[in-house]
Amino acid sequence: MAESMKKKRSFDLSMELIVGATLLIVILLSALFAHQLFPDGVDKIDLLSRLTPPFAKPEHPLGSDPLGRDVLARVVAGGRISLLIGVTSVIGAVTLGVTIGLIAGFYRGITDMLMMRFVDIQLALPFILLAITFIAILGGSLINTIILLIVSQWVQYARLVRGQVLALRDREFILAARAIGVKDWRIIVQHLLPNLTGPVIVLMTLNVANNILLESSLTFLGMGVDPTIPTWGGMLAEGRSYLQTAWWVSVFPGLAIMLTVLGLNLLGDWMRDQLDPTGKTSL
Amino acid sequence: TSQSMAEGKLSVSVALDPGSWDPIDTFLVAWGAVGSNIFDGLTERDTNAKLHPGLATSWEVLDEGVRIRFKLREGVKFHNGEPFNAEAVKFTFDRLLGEIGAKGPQRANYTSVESVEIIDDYTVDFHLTQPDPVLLTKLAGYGAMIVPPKYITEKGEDYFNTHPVGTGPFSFVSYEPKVDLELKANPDYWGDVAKVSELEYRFISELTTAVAELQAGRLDIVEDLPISMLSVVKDDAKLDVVSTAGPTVYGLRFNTRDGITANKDVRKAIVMAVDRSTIIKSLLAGEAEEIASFQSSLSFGYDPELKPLPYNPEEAKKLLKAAGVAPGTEIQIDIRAGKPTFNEVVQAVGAYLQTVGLKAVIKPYENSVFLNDIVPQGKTGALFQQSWGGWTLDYDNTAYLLYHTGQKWNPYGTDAKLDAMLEEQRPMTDVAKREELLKNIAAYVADEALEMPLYGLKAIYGVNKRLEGFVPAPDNRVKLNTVSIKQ
Amino acid sequence: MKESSSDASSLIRVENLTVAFGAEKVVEDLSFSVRSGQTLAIVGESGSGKSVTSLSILRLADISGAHYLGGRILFESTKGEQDLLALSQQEMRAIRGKEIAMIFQEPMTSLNPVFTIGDQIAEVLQLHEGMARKEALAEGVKLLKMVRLADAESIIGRYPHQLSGGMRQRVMIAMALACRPKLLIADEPTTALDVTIQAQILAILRDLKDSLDMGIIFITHDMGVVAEMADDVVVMRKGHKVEEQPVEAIFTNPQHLYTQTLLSAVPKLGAMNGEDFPKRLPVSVYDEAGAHTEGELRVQNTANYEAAPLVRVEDLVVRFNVKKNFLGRPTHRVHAVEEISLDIYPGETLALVGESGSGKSTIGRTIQQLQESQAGNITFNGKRFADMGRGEKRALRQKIQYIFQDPYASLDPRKTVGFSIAEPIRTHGILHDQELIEKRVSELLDRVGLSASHGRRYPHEFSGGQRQRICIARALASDPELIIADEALSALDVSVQAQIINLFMDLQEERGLSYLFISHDMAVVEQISHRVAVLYLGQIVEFGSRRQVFENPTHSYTQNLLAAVPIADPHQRIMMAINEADIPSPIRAVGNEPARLSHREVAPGHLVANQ
Amino acid sequence: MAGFIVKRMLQAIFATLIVTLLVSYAIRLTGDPALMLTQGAGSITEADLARIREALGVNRPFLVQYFEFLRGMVTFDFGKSFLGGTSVGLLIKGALPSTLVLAFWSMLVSIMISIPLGITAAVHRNKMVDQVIRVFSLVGLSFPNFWLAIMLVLVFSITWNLLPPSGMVGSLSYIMPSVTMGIILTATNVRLVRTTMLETLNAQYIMVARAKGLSERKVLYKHALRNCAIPLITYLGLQFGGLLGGIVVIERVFNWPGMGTLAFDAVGARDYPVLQATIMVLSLMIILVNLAVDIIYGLVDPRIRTE
Ligand SMILES: Nc1ncnc2c1ncn2[C@@H]1O[C@H](COP(=O)(O)OP(=O)(O)OP(=O)(O)O)[C@@H](O)[C@H]1O
Ligand SMILES: Nc1ncnc2c1ncn2[C@@H]1O[C@H](COP(=O)(O)OP(=O)(O)OP(=O)(O)O)[C@@H](O)[C@H]1O
Ligand SMILES: [Mg+2]
Ligand SMILES: [Mg+2]
Ligand code: NI
Repeated sequence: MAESMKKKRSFDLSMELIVGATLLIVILLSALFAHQLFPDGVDKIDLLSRLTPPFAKPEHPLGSDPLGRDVLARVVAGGRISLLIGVTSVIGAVTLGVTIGLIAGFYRGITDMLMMRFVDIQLALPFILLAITFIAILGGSLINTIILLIVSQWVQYARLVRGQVLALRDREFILAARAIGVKDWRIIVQHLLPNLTGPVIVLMTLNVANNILLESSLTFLGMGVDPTIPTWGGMLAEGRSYLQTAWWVSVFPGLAIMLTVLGLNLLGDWMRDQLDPTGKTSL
Repeated sequence: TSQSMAEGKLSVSVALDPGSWDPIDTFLVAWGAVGSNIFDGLTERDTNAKLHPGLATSWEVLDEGVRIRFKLREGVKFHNGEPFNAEAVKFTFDRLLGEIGAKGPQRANYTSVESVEIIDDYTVDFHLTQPDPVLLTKLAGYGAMIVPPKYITEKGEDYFNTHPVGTGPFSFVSYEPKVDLELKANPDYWGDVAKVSELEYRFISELTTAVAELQAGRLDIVEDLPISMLSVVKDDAKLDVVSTAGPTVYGLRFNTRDGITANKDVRKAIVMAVDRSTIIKSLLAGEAEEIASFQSSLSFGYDPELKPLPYNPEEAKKLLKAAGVAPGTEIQIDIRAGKPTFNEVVQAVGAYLQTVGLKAVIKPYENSVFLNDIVPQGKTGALFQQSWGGWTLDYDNTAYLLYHTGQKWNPYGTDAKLDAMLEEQRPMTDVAKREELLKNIAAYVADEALEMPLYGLKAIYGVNKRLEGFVPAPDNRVKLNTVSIKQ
Repeated sequence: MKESSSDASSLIRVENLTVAFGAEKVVEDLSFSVRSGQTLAIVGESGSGKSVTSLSILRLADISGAHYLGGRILFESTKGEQDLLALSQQEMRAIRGKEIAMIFQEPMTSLNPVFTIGDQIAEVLQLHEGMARKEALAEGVKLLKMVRLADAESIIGRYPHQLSGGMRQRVMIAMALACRPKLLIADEPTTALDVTIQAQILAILRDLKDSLDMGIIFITHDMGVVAEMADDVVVMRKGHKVEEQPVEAIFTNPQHLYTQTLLSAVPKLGAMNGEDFPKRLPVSVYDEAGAHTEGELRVQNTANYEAAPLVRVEDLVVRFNVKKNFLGRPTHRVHAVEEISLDIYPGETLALVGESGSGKSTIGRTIQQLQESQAGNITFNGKRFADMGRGEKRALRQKIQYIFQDPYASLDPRKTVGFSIAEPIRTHGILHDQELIEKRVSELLDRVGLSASHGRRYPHEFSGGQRQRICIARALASDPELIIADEALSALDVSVQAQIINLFMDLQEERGLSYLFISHDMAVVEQISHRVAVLYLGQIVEFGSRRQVFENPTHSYTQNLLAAVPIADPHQRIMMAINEADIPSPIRAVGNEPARLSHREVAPGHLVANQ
Repeated sequence: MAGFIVKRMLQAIFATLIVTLLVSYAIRLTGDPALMLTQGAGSITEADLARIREALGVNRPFLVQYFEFLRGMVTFDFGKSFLGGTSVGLLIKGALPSTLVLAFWSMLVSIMISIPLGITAAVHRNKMVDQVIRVFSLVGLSFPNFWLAIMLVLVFSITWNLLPPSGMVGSLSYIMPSVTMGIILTATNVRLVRTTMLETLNAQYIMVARAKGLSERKVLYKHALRNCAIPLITYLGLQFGGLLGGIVVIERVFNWPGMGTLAFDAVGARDYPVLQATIMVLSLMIILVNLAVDIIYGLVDPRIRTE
């Protein structure tokens, strides 16, 4: 019975977990092994068969883009950079934002004041300016793109979390923990954090999608990656002026993002449910 | 800004709001499109880009090219009723070259003018500091548009910015910054009086939006139609695509100073590796012409005999091998971000380079950073984007700025021979001899392979079929007084 | 008296009800009935399914995940007899609040924290009586006055967290009575009330029952209250009804062995007359093996008055701002604690009794450093709080443990109760080895009468009494020197209560533990405390040894208090009259300070406030 | 409360000063407006540039320029755009209302849709309705905003010719931009409402509310919603701030003359006066929104002390 209290309970094997995890694993694996899946290369340009509609030619099952590249291959390979940017930037922003939000909300007073004014300032800075300055000073690269996204998004988490902490910090079970003498950081990590995950998870999954899309606007500002390297955001942006004539150029990468976000959301919901025992019985 | 098309009202999209309608404040093409219908210059270019009289009826070049005498058109009035005369011309140029002009960018183009002298009410002499072969063309340019002296003096500069008055076919009605500018026909116009009563310019920065407005029948003309949207307009029964050869040329310049591209053979190989005609046919839907030098066929100094380096990947490979370039060598191409068509072209170029064993890496930069820092400071990769408006339609204005040592757009090259040629043609008043020399320069540059000339883009317009008499202008400065609306 | 079997004229008939959570049946084959004007008391073991049964009647149990495996609940509604189990939630809505109202067990978590008291009471009236808001609020004030809340006009505008436990409970009662329901389900409605107010409330309920011909299902652990109120009694254990009898018969002639053990465990006021010290009593336990008695009788002479006091509270003042003007300056304050001084000696149990809202919890919370004080000193082991560093203050939190009045609210809903119990052990590094910690946790669970497997469950999966025991286990986990027990036994059935009392006493004996015991149950106080402080409106009105206070109550409030204690004998009903007098209020305008009471010593150590 | 607001106002002004200082400084690091102005010019000499810089006043020390800007602000003189010399005040007067109106309608659309949907999903957790709502909200999340915008234009303006595809002309033109933005915001808000609702639905006071016989609507929209309002309000505040800054892409697709485009174009053209003033106005507003959110915290949840 040692395990009885250590692991709250064995995780439920719900539909959400199965579908979500499967989706993400498939997307991830195919992105990683895109070059094995498409031995001809994912960026082979063929100007003579540009804008082939989907299902028309066997070599381009999902059609081809304005440069005659295979949409399917690019969508599959596009996950690499997109997921890298989308996921790492969100993880970074969440870590930073949640920490600061927790601290500001828990300690209130001057800490809160300083941090929240900082947040105000950061929120008021327009993203493009931040981006352009960032490039001007640090130069454009993948790492810098990720850092930029983290820098520009942590504030959202900080405010969100702080708001909830304000509501939770005077609740009786937090008082109870204090009465026991639990150290502040443990109260924060063990009691506050699990009680405010829901909205954070929602915002996280939103921002993963958001950042995948943002990557393409960063290209516009000179911060993105080489346009020949496929990314979902880049493909969507490329397809923008072809929406009326060649919908497939942007719809398939859009679908890829959707499936990813679906997977992440399902996992997020599942995680939320794991963390929230109320409304369920563990019998 | 009414929603329905009032009878006789033309709506035209303009990509952005120049903010001021004063001719000396800007270089934006957007201004040209609008300003050409409000203002006139002494000279004028027609839709074939040929120069002919505007507010000046004739001129002669005197004193070895340092004095030009203009005969002015009589009986012309500004929209406010103020007469046009020699005084207005002098006022215009005194203003441009004086304190007011000093604050704006246009003056730089007219520094060869030393002073304007009134001979009589309808005759003026331009005194030049040195002969300027392009000056007559430049007099058709924005900065030289003739402005009303009394109006400006009375109302002040700021008022003039937002309430322009000229001698052109349309006169000012109202202006809402970032939204639209409304004009009405000028019944007293000295040329063909406009056939529509109202003209509205709407500022629409997003071309897909402009096309949607065109499709919805709320715009009559959209300029600079993107290639990617050509078929949308073509497929619409109500709309037409109209295009004409334009002065704008696109290419990739080489870093001739460092790296593998310091080697002329390598540069040639790179040029030969790219099948430019296929790019034009497929990616540009044929709406472009192949070029051999950095000028369009409209340009003075254009040599139809000069042929671009042929597409020959085998030869290219050989040259590269001979130059000791290892297969898989990386080659960076710097471009301006946010130009979708060129972006596609460059990716295609990259793919062609791949076939000869070079690995192209494309690096986009924000516009301003690219133009202010990367190119002038010589921080580019082996290749970098060069697009050139060429609005003076004179190769000098391109070649001197692109190839002469120390010029802003020439961060790498120092070629004494080329410098000498460029300097030599400048003061030449003998048109034929100068043209010959310009052709030689073009040939020399092509032989040195200082750049990979890609294409000259046509000026492409999307037009509602209900318009009659629309003639596309190569330089966006469409004069709309000839256009009427079919009932 | 009246026959208890289900007859056709009954208001509600529960027939063969079986309710389950998941696979576990928590109520099985339960039948009983209530007529109009009848009070049926349900008593029984904590966790025996009493609350679940009430929630099933309102059809709220299924919303929180229960399944009805069988049975019918026939209710004589205005529309005729209906099987509540067969109604839709939509149809139930017309019945809830209007025809059947319920007073929930845990008042803290039952009030919506973000709405004012007024809003929450007015809501029912607006809904069922079609009153306008203003009218409803005015009626709300009347209801609050009826349940003996001081300053009803001001309470209408306050929020639940600004009220004491007993005040909240009375708000809940007022809310349930608002529409004069035909059937009232009262789930331990008076646990947080002092006996004088309790007597008042019981009188009001009786009065309403008679005038409205209301049926009452009264769930309680207090056998005195049962004797006072009930016509009939159902005794439950482990989801089953073990016995049903008229109230006299239950007390005089209990049939089932469980009922007998239950009754024998009831503490009786006055049972300790003539004793100087508290006593540990043997407790009769009923389990699968039958009834037997456990433990020995022992005099609890553990208090060490020779030593320096463990805790010394001097002139403590705590006030809350309740009204502010536009500039944020307070205009009215609650004088929760006014210059209170008391000592707690090692090995001593000091009981704090007094009116609901008189500042008992506030004193406890201040000692536990959960509440700032406006003036006064608290000293622990000779050192003043004010002189302690952060580390010392934190260490103090191992030595002093607090059992909150509302156990549900004080447990983290996202943590298993095992985690919560283990937390003090981990926090203070008492044990490091995971195995050992778990062993200790199951030991603790066992000592409070729960099983080790309960450790894996979450707080919402327990009954009220079970949650309270979890909080007790948590308080014991860190080997404290002082436990502040705020109504720690109120939700427990008498048998479990007796066991926990013995546990407390054993620990005191073994380790010299001190208790600050806040309670309304005078009989329990009499049994376990060494000294007693009686509080009234934030001040001490009487203070002395257990014997002094109980055998020679001098202050009139103390006398009232003792007189109001219900006796577990249906033949000795007190039948208090409804008190219509004004209720004194602790709220005062700024500047209008209450008069300080002066004390006289009527016997050595026996202080009584001058009146 | 009054003291708190005054204190926060002062902090807001201070923060705004810092924002504008940062912005003014940053923009000067990234490019020269003289070069941008003369971009189309062929022969530009250093002397020409110096002349223009002087005319624009950007050759002076940074702090001098900054203080001059501040002085202008105090007297409500926002300066003139580098691009054509249009009065910046006029530009902002044109753009701010369009942005505010769009932001307002978008928020309204989103709130009207997302709260009922989110609550429905939470109540029917893991049932069919819930799954459908969740998947639909994902569609809104994962397609870029311009995609939806263009699609709406294609359908409603080009195919059906019901609504003007762009511009701010008449009430009809408000529909598509606000709906587009509204839908995009809704995607997240639905999910946020759903999660936060799930956390409160099992609270005891919800059961009590039901026991009172309240209608399910009252239980959910009054008792439950208010208890999960904190994260919602925080996020709505963030969204509103974001909308004030303008969703440049949407503004461009609908040719909506708003603050976002103004700021974006100003950055592109290195038009310092426009950018500084725009940011000043925006940051003040965003900070005020945050202040409002903090005040609302105290109002919706009495346990949060605003001070
Ligand atoms: N939501 C739930 N999930 C699982 N089990 C539950 C739930 N609610 C109650 N139980 C279990 O049902 C049983 C009966 O609980 P109930 O609340 O009816 O007890 P009770 O008789 O009211 O006890 P107490 O006097 O302690 O309040 C208990 O064992 C409890 O653990
Ligand atoms: N946070 C608060 N804000 C305002 N008033 C408060 C607050 N907390 C407690 N009070 C008031 O202080 C007084 C004392 O409350 P306390 O909880 O100490 O009473 P108590 O003696 O424990 O009563 P009970 O037996 O009912 O629990 C009450 O009048 C209560 O309304
Ligand atoms: Mg119960
Ligand atoms: Mg209390
Ligand atoms: Ni074990």
